[in-house]
Amino acid sequence: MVENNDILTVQNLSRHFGGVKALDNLNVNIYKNNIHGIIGPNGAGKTTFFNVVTGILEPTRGEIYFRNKRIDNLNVEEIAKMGISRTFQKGSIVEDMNVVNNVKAAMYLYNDINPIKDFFLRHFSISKREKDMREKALESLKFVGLEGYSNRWADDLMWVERQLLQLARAIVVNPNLIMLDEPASGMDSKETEWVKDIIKKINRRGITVIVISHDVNLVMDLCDRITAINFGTKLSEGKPGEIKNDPDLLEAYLGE
Amino acid sequence: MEFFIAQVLNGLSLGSIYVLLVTGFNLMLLVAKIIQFAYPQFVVISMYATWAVLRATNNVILAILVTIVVSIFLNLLSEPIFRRITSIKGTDINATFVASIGLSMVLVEIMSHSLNQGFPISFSDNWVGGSVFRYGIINISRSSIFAWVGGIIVVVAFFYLLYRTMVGRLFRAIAENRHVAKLFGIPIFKTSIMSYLIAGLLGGFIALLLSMLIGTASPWLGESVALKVLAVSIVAGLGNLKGGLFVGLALGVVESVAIGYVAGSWSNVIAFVIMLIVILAKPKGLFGAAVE
Amino acid sequence: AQDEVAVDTWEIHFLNSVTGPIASIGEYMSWSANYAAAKINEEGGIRGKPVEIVIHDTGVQPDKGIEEMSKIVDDVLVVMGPVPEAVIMAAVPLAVRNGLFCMTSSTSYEYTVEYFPWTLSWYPPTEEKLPPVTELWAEENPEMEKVVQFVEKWAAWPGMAGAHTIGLNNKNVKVIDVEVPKDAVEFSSLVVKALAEDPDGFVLTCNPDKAGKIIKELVNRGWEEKDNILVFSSADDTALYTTGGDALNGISIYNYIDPDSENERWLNFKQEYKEDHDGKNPGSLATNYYDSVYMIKEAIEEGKLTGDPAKLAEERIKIRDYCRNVENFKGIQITWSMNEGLPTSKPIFLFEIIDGEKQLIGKSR
Amino acid sequence: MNNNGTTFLKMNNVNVFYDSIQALKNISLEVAKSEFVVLIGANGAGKSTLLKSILNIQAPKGSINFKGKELTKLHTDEIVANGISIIPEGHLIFNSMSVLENLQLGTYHGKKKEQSIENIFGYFPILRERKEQTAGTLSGGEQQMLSIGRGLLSDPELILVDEPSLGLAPKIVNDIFDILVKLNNVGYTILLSEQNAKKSLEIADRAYVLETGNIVMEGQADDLLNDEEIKDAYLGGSI
Amino acid sequence: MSSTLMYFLGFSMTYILMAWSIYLPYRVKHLHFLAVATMAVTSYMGGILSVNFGWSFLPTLLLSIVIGALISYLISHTIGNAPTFTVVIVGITFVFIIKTAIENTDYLGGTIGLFGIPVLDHPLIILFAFLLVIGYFLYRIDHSRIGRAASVIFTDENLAKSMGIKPKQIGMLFQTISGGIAGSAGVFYAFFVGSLFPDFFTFHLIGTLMTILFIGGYTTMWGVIPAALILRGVPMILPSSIASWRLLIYGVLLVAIIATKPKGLITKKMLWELLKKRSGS
Ligand SMILES: Nc1ncnc2c1ncn2[C@@H]1O[C@H](COP(=O)(O)OP(=O)(O)OP(=O)(O)O)[C@@H](O)[C@H]1O
Ligand SMILES: Nc1ncnc2c1ncn2[C@@H]1O[C@H](COP(=O)(O)OP(=O)(O)OP(=O)(O)O)[C@@H](O)[C@H]1O
Ligand SMILES: [Mg+2]
Ligand SMILES: [Mg+2]
Repeated sequence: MVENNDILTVQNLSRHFGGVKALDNLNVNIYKNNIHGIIGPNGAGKTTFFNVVTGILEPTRGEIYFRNKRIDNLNVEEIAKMGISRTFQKGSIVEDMNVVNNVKAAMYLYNDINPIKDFFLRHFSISKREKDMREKALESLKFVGLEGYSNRWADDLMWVERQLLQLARAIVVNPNLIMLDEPASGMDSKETEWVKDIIKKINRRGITVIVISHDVNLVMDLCDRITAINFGTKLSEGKPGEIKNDPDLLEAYLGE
Repeated sequence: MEFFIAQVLNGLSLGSIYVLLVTGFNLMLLVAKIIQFAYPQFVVISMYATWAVLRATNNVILAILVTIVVSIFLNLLSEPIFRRITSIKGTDINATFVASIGLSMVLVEIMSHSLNQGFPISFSDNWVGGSVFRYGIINISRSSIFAWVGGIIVVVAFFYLLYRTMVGRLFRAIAENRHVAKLFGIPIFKTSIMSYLIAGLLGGFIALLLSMLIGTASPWLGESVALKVLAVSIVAGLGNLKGGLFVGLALGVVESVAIGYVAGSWSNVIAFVIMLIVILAKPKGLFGAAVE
Repeated sequence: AQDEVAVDTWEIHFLNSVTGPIASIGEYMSWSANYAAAKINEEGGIRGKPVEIVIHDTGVQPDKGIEEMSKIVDDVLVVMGPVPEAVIMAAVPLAVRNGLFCMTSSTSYEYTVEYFPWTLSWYPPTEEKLPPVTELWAEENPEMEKVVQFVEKWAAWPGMAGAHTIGLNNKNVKVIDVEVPKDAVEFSSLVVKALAEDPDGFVLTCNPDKAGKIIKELVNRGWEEKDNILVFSSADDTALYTTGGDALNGISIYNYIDPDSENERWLNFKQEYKEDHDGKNPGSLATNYYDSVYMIKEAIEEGKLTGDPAKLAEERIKIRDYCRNVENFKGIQITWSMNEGLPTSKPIFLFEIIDGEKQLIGKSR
Repeated sequence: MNNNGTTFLKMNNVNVFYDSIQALKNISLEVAKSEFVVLIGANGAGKSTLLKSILNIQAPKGSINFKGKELTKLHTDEIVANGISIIPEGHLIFNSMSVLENLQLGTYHGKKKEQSIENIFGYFPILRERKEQTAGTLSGGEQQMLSIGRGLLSDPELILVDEPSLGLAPKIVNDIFDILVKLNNVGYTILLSEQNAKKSLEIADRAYVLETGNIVMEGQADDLLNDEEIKDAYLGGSI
Repeated sequence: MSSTLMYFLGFSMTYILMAWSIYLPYRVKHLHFLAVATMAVTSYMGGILSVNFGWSFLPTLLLSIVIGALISYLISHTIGNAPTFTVVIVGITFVFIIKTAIENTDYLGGTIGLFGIPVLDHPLIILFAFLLVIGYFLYRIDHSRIGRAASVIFTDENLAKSMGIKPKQIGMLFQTISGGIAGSAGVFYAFFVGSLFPDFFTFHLIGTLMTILFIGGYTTMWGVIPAALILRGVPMILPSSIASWRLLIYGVLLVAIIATKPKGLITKKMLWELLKKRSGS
């Protein structure tokens, strides 16, 4: 049992796919209320790291603690329930729904009660609770700058809008930890700035953020600490200033 | 013991019917990503063609040619329908399933109204061929041997075609994602036509083998096996050619042996319960699905 | 005047199964009805007006039967059909509730008795009529001690199989049933199962094309005593002859049609039927709807019915009462009478198939 | 402009619609043989649409001429066979096929076949290691490499490249830009669409700037790099 | 009311009910043909209870809902989150089992069928009222967090899980409700038609229900309503002279609709746009 100030502690984490060691004895500590960057070349294992932490993939070996509770043996839903929310690299949204319902869908655990009870009880509190959820959803859409979009059908959204929608969905549940997989990919510099601001705002709410990005500027500007990984293991870790000068990293990642 | 062996051999004959049909069915999944529930009907209509030519001319070569041409023609006729369905964004593979149910209905109606006044057809004994080996109640017919050999050849040949040749890759590429295939510069229309053409060729071949193996055909023949063909494909793993071979034969054997020991109508139940257990243990099919 | 005909044509509606697994039987039943109508029209129609058969297809689906019945139940004078049993069970109650008489003739007594007097039966009860035939067959082949009966569990067939067994048991012949699955396409395992019982003969109570294939398989596996194979009546269909082919030579089959009837109507009927059906003989149920149409004609003429919608209920009853107690009705083959919906005397004939033609070997009552 | 007289690619008054939305408005653009041209513009400006219209994936109205042939009348596969290939946005590959099979499909229109697959492995060694892996399970970046590799295999004369840097680590981005320059040097003509304006202007010969479906500026890359307006709008804070 | 109209409406409503029991689990990609087997069970149960034990309609209905739901609930433990085609095989297996069991049970009428079930006096009113109740129930599900969760599962199961949604739980819930609806549909069928036949509850019915679902549109519960009306209505207006070509016409219609609108006649987006326009203007 680990007792410390980390929100997330990862010890000796490995995940293999056949011969491919996507994660190999990875050790990472994420501090509370930090914005933590994960960088690394393509195929380094960053997305796999997210998948294992959130329970989508089972680790081959290793331990994961979230707020000092062991979670590597829990399944995805239980982990989500503990207050970890995330976005996906491939822009997963529900296309057959409008935007605001996409956000409401993410509030599945909001005011969690047994679904059957929920169904019957809802008859007496329909309007209030639904209104409540809608308000929250609209608020978080506004938060990411999609206020005009609530009534659009989701399959009409462009890539950037999808990315923002994912963000809105991730924050609406008031998580303790948000994991963002390339939140600014495919965005131009203005939009990237916008995403940066959103992430900072999220962090100011007291939510810890882990962000994967290839945009070095974004990571350096934004993050309190950064972990660079390569071949599934940690290459270096530290404050942006420190990591900037790490020769290994420069070689592997920036090619300089 | 003799009884058991006889039933196993019978089962292998029955199983080769399933193998042949499931190979055609899987081919459609692999080359076009459709659930082609009407494929057995195409085969049956082609059998009618064989019969008609044999009856009119007694010319074997001509019968074979016409059968294959009819089968190709039918498959090509269905191509625009399925191409249309699959090219619309966000459609479900189940939509092709439903469309092919509709197609199957149309074909059965045409057969039952227009071909031989709805009566079954029957192939002459010298086409069907007698037995090559008999010992007590054990019997192996010439047509079973044709079907076993044909079944294996078909599976191997199509496996090779699909996984080892450029044409096969093109087929699978289009089946997986038309949009990307277009970006790759793959001639969608030409390739799609070609894949249905090959499926038609296979269908003709199957029709010839079945005409020998079953010796008769009726408008209902396709319907009575279509569900099992679907089940075999699912249990083997959708689109898995090798799996189809083994599970098809296994189903035939299970049914035959089951018929040997329980009342006929329960043999279906036994076969399906076994398949049910298998699929629950291995939800992606015994041999793994080749199509998502 | 009061009983002037109020219609331009007499439409006789026929709920038939012209698609689906028994479509080929449905076809010749439709053919017979249309043939009868054509004859009647040649002879001047019914009360001077032509008659027209309107076919409704129900397949073998009960719900389709109800739906088709619901379309006509408010308006028509009488209805022929429905067929087969499942559709009868589903659709006849609707007709009964609305006071409409159904001539559901393809089937046996068991399915119509429930609805007497709103329907009639063309044959006496199965358990009365079939055992004597199998007894006759057993007498013809006295060496048989044990037979295997292939039974397909569909509609009336299990009941008929039971009746066959009663007859054979009466003659001390043991019967072992082998069930034929409805969706079977290949019969070697069934035949092996049957042969493993080491029987002296076979009874086939199943779909005609399956019966043909089973016989072929038996012959392929070396069965030689052909007259020890008996095929039941409903299988006397083109399908049997198609799939059985030469293998049928020598087997026994029973049927309700008198091959030796010298009735001119029958001879014409048979000839025209053959012309339209590639030279095949009419099947065992072919005559019923010919007779139905004529019986309706007689009922209309005797009762001076008008077809006037205003008198519908009353005229429906008149048809019903005429048909169910008709006396000395001149059928296409024989003349017979009905008593409360049941025929009083109708024989069954036992044949041997020789060169694809039936040769009479006996007759039972 | 290193225009050697013959037109290579010439778009004249091209309009493209998505149903009722007009995504490109009266686009006229020229690319000479062996030229490296870049399209820059914000998200949704129409860069991808422009590239797609050349391949007739999104049907264009107007005229697009390639080496004397009118492309608007040809099907996509014929256009590819004529020597244009696209490396699409968002690593579009066949997810259920292996890496090798994806590459083999790329050689469909090409002539050199296996030999050039070896070349691709030379550019992207990781792909060799992942040769038998199902392409859908590659990491995002690996998929993009695969996509580029595959695009080169059809032996194109003109390569349309749509945002190759999307989702790639800086090192790989550099590598890819190097590869593009190399390809250009050996004679391939390149039309690149890119968000990363600075980097692409640095390596390109010429550039077009797109804004809401219009070409608002064109010129030598160096000139644009120093243009104040461009600096403001596209080179922004980013290095 | 003419008999034609009455039976048209009655059948349409019964089929809508049946199609809904297939629709709901399809919200999470389950083609739950077990519902068809369930209908067979409860319709026969209803028939036996009323013919042999004199039960009246209402208690039979209630019991059937419970039994139907129970069957599906028990089996949903194994297939609550199974892939589409696994669920298909399970359904088909049970269809075969139930059909074979009925055919071999003389008490249930065997292959001949069970008949003489007292039909309802006012079937349309009762059916309509029941449809309203079920319709409201489904509408509530669709517009609740469970409905939204289902849409997420349909799109991407991993996405759903990472939102805390338990696909298996939702799958089980939907399958159970589907079983309940199927249970009621069986009883309605029995008490509307008055006779039962084992062959009815087989692939033919599966095909019909799939057709209704896909022609109508599987993304919304409303699709099955026009689809059932069309499929029952077209043969009604066809003249008898082409009656024997009915199935052909039906098949052509099916192919034509799927080929032009593979998501069905009515989609969620379409309804939503319609509503938006109305409320917008
Ligand atoms: N399901 C899988 N099967 C086999 N290999 C896998 C699977 N998923 C990931 N991999 C491999 O694991 C490695 C790590 O992949 P991952 O997606 O985590 O990389 P990443 O760091 O997110 O890269 P990128 O920045 O390109 O997205 C890759 O080499 C990938 O090919
Ligand atoms: N499939 C589509 N349906 C409708 N409109 C579309 C579609 N694709 C693009 N558009 C519209 O066309 C315009 C141009 O889009 P395009 O994808 O060409 O932009 P882009 O410059 O490539 O942007 P990005 O940097 O995001 O790739 C956009 O405004 C978009 O709204
Ligand atoms: Mg990644
Ligand atoms: Mg773009």
